[in-house]
Amino acid sequence: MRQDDNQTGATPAYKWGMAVDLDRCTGCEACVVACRAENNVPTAGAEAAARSRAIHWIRVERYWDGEFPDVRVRYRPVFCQQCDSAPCEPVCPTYASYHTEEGLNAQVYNRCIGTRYCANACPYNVRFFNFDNPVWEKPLDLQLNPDVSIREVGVMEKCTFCIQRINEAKIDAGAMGTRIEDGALQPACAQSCTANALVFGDLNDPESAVSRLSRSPRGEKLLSDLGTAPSVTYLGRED
Amino acid sequence: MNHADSDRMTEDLLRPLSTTSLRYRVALVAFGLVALSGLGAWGYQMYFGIGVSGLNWPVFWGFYLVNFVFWIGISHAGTLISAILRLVNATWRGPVTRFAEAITSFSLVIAALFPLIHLGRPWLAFWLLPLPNDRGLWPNFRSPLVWDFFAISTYFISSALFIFLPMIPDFALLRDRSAGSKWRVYGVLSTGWRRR
Amino acid sequence: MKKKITSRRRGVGWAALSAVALALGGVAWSGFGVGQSPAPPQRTGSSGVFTPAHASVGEAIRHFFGLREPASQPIAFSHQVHVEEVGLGCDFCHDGASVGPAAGLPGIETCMLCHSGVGLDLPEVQVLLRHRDEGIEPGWERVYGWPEESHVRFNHRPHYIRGVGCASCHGDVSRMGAAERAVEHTMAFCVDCHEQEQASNECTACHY
Amino acid sequence: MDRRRFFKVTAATGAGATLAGCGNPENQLIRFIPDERLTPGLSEWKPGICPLCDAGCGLIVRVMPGDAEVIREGQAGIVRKSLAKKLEGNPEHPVSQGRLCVRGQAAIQVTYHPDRLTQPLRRVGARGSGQFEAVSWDDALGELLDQLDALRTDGQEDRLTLLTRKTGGQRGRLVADFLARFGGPAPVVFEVFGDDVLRRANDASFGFRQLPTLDLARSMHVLSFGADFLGTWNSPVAQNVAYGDMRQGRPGRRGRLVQVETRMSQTGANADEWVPIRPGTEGALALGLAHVIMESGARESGDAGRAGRLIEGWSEGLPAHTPEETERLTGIGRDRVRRLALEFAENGPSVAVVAGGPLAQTNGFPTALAVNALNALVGSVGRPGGLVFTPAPPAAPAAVRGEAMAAMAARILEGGDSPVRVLLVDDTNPVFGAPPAWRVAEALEGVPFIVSFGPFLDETSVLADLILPDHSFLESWVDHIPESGTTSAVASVAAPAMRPLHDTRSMPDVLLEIGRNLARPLAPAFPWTTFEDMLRSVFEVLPETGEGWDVWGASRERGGWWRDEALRAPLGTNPSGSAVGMPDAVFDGDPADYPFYFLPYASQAFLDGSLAHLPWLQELPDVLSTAMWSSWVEINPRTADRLGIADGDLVEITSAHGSIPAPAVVYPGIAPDVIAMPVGQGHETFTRYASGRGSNPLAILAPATEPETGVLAWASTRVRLTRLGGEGSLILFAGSLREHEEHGR
Repeated sequence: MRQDDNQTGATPAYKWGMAVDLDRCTGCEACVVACRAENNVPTAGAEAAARSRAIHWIRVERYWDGEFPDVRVRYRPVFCQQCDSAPCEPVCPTYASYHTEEGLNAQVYNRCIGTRYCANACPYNVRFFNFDNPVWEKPLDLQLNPDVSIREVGVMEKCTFCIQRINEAKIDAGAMGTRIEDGALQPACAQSCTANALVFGDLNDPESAVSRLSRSPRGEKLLSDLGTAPSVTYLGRED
Repeated sequence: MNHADSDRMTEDLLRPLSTTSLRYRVALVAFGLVALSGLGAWGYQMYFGIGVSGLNWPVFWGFYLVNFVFWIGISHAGTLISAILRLVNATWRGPVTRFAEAITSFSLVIAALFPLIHLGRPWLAFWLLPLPNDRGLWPNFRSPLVWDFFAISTYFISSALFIFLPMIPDFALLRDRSAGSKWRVYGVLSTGWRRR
Repeated sequence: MKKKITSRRRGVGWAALSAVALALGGVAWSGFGVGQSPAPPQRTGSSGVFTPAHASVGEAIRHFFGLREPASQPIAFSHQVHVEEVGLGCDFCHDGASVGPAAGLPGIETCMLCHSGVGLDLPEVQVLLRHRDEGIEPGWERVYGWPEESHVRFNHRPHYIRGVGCASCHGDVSRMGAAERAVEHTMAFCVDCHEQEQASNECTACHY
Repeated sequence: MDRRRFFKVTAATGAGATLAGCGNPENQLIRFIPDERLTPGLSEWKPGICPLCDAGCGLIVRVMPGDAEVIREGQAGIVRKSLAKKLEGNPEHPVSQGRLCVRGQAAIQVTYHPDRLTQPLRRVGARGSGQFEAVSWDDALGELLDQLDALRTDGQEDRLTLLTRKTGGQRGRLVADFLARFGGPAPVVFEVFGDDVLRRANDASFGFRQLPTLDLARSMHVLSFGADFLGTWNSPVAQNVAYGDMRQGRPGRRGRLVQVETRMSQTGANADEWVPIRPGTEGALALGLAHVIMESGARESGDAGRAGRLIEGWSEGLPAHTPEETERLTGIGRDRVRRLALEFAENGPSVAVVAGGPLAQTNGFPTALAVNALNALVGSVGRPGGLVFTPAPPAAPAAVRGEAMAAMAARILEGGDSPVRVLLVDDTNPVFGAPPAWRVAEALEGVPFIVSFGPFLDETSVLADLILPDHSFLESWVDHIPESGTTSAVASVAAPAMRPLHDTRSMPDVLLEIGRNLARPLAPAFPWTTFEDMLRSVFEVLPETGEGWDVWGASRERGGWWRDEALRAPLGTNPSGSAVGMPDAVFDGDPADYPFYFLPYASQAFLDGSLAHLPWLQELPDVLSTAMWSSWVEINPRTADRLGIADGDLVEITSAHGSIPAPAVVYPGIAPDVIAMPVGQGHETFTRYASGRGSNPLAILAPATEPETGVLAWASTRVRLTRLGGEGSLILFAGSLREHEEHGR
């Protein structure tokens, strides 16, 4: 009946991971706004965006290749890779950035004193700092998701794999005394992904969709030579 | 050189400590204002958020930490000078080392300010200290920032000793020539030093 | 002669320095003035903004040191009467606790389930009735809860499922009049209990 | 000091902070008793329909109790009510299949927009001054009724006109019926990126007057002529879902995408082969491919049936369209033409699709017919993996469309007594979208009485005398009948997900109320008092679909009624029209003065500009340029070098009909003689987020129209480019991004 037995045992019940099929991704960017809507990511506004203070927990990077007329583009959604040996974690003096037993790089907002060391250490540029106090022009604030806290000025934030959804699912599973079944739990980006390029799940379950995809020969880790051991696997395009 | 001469010399040396000129007061006020405006600016930054510092994504560190390193460098210079003079055993080093060690300690104090100013939420800086607390939370000793904290404090203590020890006889001299509250203060600082 | 010149030059130097200082100070202070810039232009159907920032320096300081006035309720409601004498269970009024994150403070509709008929002569109840006719909630003040900046996402449901009694976190409310903060919900309090019950002590169990 | 720091003290947290109180100002406001029974913190999912484009994706709306600031009897306070928090695709819905596009995700901001109109407004200042006064609904409706009654008494019912964007579903039917029963003409439909050319062509070729559904999931080879079907065109969500499966849904078998276009679109960026082509020659290429296929003997000319017989010289195998001739016209090498043709014929099932730029030419209609014939030739119509047509559910109203916007404007401008006395405007913005030569704003000036149902002040509704703001799609009964995107027959319906936030009213209900209260009631009178009644009456009689006898109840539960149907084969073999040739596209502007083809395109964030008011979409980095909060013009690197233009430089784009400034984006995926610009920015009046931001490319378009349908040929303008010097306001997300070599591989 305990929804969190898994976290006390020797081997955690879950190890969250994501697989991104670049052969499916069409650059539609549904994930970008879906994340914004789910996680109360503030809108920077034009001036702050011009000072490159816009916050996007997930972005779609595009890479031009070749010259007209033989020009190619490759899309790559980039978000926190939830590394197993994460550069952001050891540098944080207060453990605001730390590793959970389920393989997440947690960012504990209330513990963050704003040294911004983690963001400098992150090779993926997926950590964002609240340089200004976020504002929502009323009544836009009525849309804010009460399951996610609102980050104030001076704290770091980043993709959490929608931890609020994970915790909710664990509570439900705990009530049933069961495991979270594969596919029942999705972060906002994966749920919205129109071409089904983002697949989320439990890497400890060898039969989960994400585990199967992560074993694909097309699979590769982002900046793998840095040895950060990300929980996100990118499946390359097939052409 | 007879006793009277050396007395006059001492008088001359100690005069700045006994009398304060107008020029001194002006300087005090001027620099005081500089310091105040700095504090005001820091308060302003805390009030409106670190954003006013003009730092941006994706390079999050800037002027403050550069400044920190700069002042650390200055203090190292002080240590270097006094150390070298001691090593080569320069007989004339006395006044120079005093200056150098003063530079070391005071620029270190200034340097230590900047990591605080750099923080997004400086009022929580005390979380860098290993304070026992009922939540069982400690600083992350793997973090270079925590090393910084210990390194700086160690360096400060040692260099403070460096400048303090040689000053003890001078404090004694002052004690002997002063009275009242000054006498008490110099008395403590001279740690009961007696001239033979 | 020489002396004079140098001394004058020094004097000039001091003057310049103090000027610079004043200028700097001026800049720093003027900044606060800029802070009071006007609100975004009022358009049809829009008013002001929502922000997690503190309303005032005072509030920031109070939150920092955890200073908090005891809750004062609009009417002299007695838990003791309703629980001990009438025998209502906690989740008769706080019906959210068993199913969701928030237990909830009862709306006037809940009061009216009984008080449309019972205790009509009591002054407190008459206040309630007046409120109902005006279409206004009594406006209970929260006794517990955390400020946004604590980033605590507490959920009653898993504690309810695990059979954690209300009293273990809220004290014996059945003996109180208006609810008092019998238990200080410090992080230590939560962590200790999670420790004993072998529940998760991940930061992300509560902070996200 | 920018507005984001208007709020002073930065939040603090500390050792004891967990004990601190919740200092939110709401505590000071009084609380009203809620109208609904709510449990705090509990969320439920309700069905909905996305209103932002005609795809009509089925939604599920997450609804949770929250505290809203309201004003009751002039008293400010807060009330707890259930609020929509998040939109997702409805997993059961045949079109969205549980997914949602970037615009759909942002649709929720329509409801909570700070500049939404909160009550009826009456104009007090001069037209366009934007000065309005608040009026009660009774007064407002009374005013409108007076005007309509006046029309009646003068026997001038035909001088009531309604201007709208969407005509589908029961809502469209109600609008059309209202006008018909009142005695007015059919509604005037204005859409910038309308697809009437393709509809007309599909009708001629296959007998279906609707947009096609691409069965990508079962297709092996897709040949797209300028169709941005993964971005903005037709039914993007359904097409993306199918595309994903085309690539990776069939182990070992991966479909190919070949994109033929003048400027690399979001879709083109995904293509395995990207084929740049001279603007306006896509039809010639299609016929060239058909020629090769027939010549190779892979297919007989007869295989194309009716679609082929509409093309001049088809039965003779298109002798005029040799690969050499095709190369001369399109600029695509003859060998490549041959290869593309044979790949298309042999890697079946294959499908060709045409949309966007190619159909926005003066030869758009023949181009569409040519591609249709190409599809028919390889037998991809009505077959798995090909081009299929969504069946209509029972009780699907026929779309009623009146005269073209341009024609109406012209009639009004003829002078004298305006032929339109009362104009109702519903969810369309021609003042922003129409080319200047149509002089729409001027025409509207001539209309004595304009009523807008728009929930926002935009360039058109600001000219209105009376504004009756509509509910948002989350606050009202909504319905939709998808024209494409699925092989099932679908009729979507959804109840309000939340109570209205403001003092607004659902436009269909308003029409019904007016119909009741006219001095001389409508004949015949509507049998329903509310739109809900109308929807019930329609859905009750739909055939059961195994969801039990209560079809209405089941439909409300699931978010609609749907039923799988067999694929529909193309109809008839006798051409409805005479065979047409392939004329050259005519461009406005002398190549000497205006050396560049100008291609405005539907922006990923704003479509035709109707979404520029949503902050989330303003801050969305365009996927190819990474621009936010900006408008920009895309220029080939070589051209940019020649003109000495760098990223962000301010340039001026000048056509024979006007000029606009815009910052430049050096764009590798565009031909040297083409410049492209996204539509959407450049609003004068459209909420605090869009007003006065960027430039509107539509404002320099020539009034050229596609002759067959009379719709705007928005890709047929030539322009000239001049460097203004200085920086434009171009905000790039990638501008400050340290991109790693490893990323690009």
